[in-house]
Amino acid sequence: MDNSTAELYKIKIQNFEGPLDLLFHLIEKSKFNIYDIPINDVTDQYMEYLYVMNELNLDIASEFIVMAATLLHIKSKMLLPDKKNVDEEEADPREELVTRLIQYKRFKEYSGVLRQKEIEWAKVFYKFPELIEKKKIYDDIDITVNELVNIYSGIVEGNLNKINKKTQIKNPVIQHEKVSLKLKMKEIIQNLADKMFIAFSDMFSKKKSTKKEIVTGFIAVLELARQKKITVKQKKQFSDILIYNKKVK
Amino acid sequence: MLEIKEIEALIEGLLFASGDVLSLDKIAEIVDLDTKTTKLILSNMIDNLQKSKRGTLIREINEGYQLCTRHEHYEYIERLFESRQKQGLSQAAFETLAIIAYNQPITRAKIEQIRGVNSDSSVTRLLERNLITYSGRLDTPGRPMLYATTDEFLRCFGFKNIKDLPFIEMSIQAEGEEQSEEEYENIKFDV
Amino acid sequence: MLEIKEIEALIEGLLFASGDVLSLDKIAEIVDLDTKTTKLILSNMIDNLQKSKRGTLIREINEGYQLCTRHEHYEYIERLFESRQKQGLSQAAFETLAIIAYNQPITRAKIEQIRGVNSDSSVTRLLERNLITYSGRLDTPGRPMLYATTDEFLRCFGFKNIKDLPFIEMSIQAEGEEQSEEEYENIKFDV
Repeated sequence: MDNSTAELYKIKIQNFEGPLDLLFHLIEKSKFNIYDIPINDVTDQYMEYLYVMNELNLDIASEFIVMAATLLHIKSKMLLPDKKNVDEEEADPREELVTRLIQYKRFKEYSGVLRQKEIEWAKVFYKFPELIEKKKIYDDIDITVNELVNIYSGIVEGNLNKINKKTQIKNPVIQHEKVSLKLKMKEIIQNLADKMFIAFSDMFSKKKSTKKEIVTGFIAVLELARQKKITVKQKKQFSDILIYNKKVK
Repeated sequence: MLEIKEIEALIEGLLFASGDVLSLDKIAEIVDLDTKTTKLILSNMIDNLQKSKRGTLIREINEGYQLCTRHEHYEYIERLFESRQKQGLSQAAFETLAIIAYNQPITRAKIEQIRGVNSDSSVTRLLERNLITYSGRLDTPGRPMLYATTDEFLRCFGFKNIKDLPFIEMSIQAEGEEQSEEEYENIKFDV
Repeated sequence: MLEIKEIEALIEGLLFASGDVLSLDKIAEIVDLDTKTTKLILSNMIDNLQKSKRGTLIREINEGYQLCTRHEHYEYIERLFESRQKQGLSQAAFETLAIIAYNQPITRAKIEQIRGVNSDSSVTRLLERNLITYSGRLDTPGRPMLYATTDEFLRCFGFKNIKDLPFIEMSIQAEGEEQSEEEYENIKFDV
């Protein structure tokens, strides 16, 4: 590496935020006029930088390559002015790039302002809201007496129709699962509210609990653990599972 | 060394940010004064806040201090913690309500039997909305809870009492034969 | 109807109990005054607290108000808390935030265009920190998402609202000698 590449190597350490950041650095370093960028010099420096990046086997973001192409394009346009428009006032091929550079620079400065503001306002403290239970206020129910009566008549009629005409026996009501996962999870959290931990075995009464309930309980524990609302410990295989309140360390 | 007014402001800031009870020792340590002086300053602050027209007071709690609101603002502040429930009642809840209204007092099991589906969540919703309430237990095995409508229910429908509920011309016995005689007596579909 | 001093005390109590930003509408509703009057009272309170030797200040945040401690007490109050580990934002995130703040609502594509690099990870980080949020979609093909800053942004950076963002008269250091007077005059960075 010669001197200039060594110097560029140092630059890359600075970790540019993108091609615009790099370009701005090159322009400022050489004290170029941003409104009259010597495109040849800047392009050369830019390409050299990419070259070193490449030599150092650094990942070059695609945006840097796109910018390189843009610079080369501008360079070629400046070398070969469009013959057709020679009389008219021709648009400077650099114009768009300059606009982008200035726009970028502006937001870089604004980001500095925000940084300052954040430091300043990090010095202010707020209070946590008071822990007062929310009181629920309900709107009046939107149903008339007649509607209520109709609903009831509907149910009664429906039940009459269900009665088997011959046997006079109503079709049996389907037994629904009484233990829902959601309820079980809620129950565990409630049980833990004022305890450090509970044992899995204590969650069920041995006589009353059905297999289904225990399985649902186990799934509830797994689900809560997954949601990081509880911590679960088991000393050894097949020993009782201890369920810890997450708030307690 | 800060001026006394500065120290008072600082202590107020400390109590505010802490939100909790702050011990006298901790306060004294932070403002860099001995506890006796700090206590004096705090006593003075308590008096001044009490006399002042200000929104907060300082309470002394067991060698510690805490900022709190004034009693007289209670009713206003309470309103901060109200949440208006936009959610109306579902068809299932209305059905359950109708069944309870016409059959009160009634057990959950009976409601389920009449509706043909589990009605636990509807019952819970109705309890939450204070349209129904517990009204004792049935004297059968398991001693199941009984539910009945509330005064809030009467108010919502503009009834004076439960006898205002319109009479339904329908005399039915919708239950199966497994139903014991005794239980039958508890089922009143017509009021 | 309460006296003005009473109302001020009540508002202070409300802000204290709430802890969070309380909307002007909510305050006005509770103190039972129109929002214009309430706003006037609050402006007055803000000024008085600022001037006073008191421990707290009132901040205005997007048509809402919040109590906070004074900057100058920072070093003392900080000692109440175990170091608040707050991970700072990267330069890339600050740039992205500035672009969003000054151009909201804005699409990812536009942000990328201004920065010249893909900014997805910065956008994600800012969303995570709740400094920006989705704010609808642009009505162009593909209907890209739009991003805008949040109230949390206003709080963290000390702004009342978006209009409060500082405007910088910036002159790009174009130090080349070719710079003409005329050109200098043309540099205006209106936001």
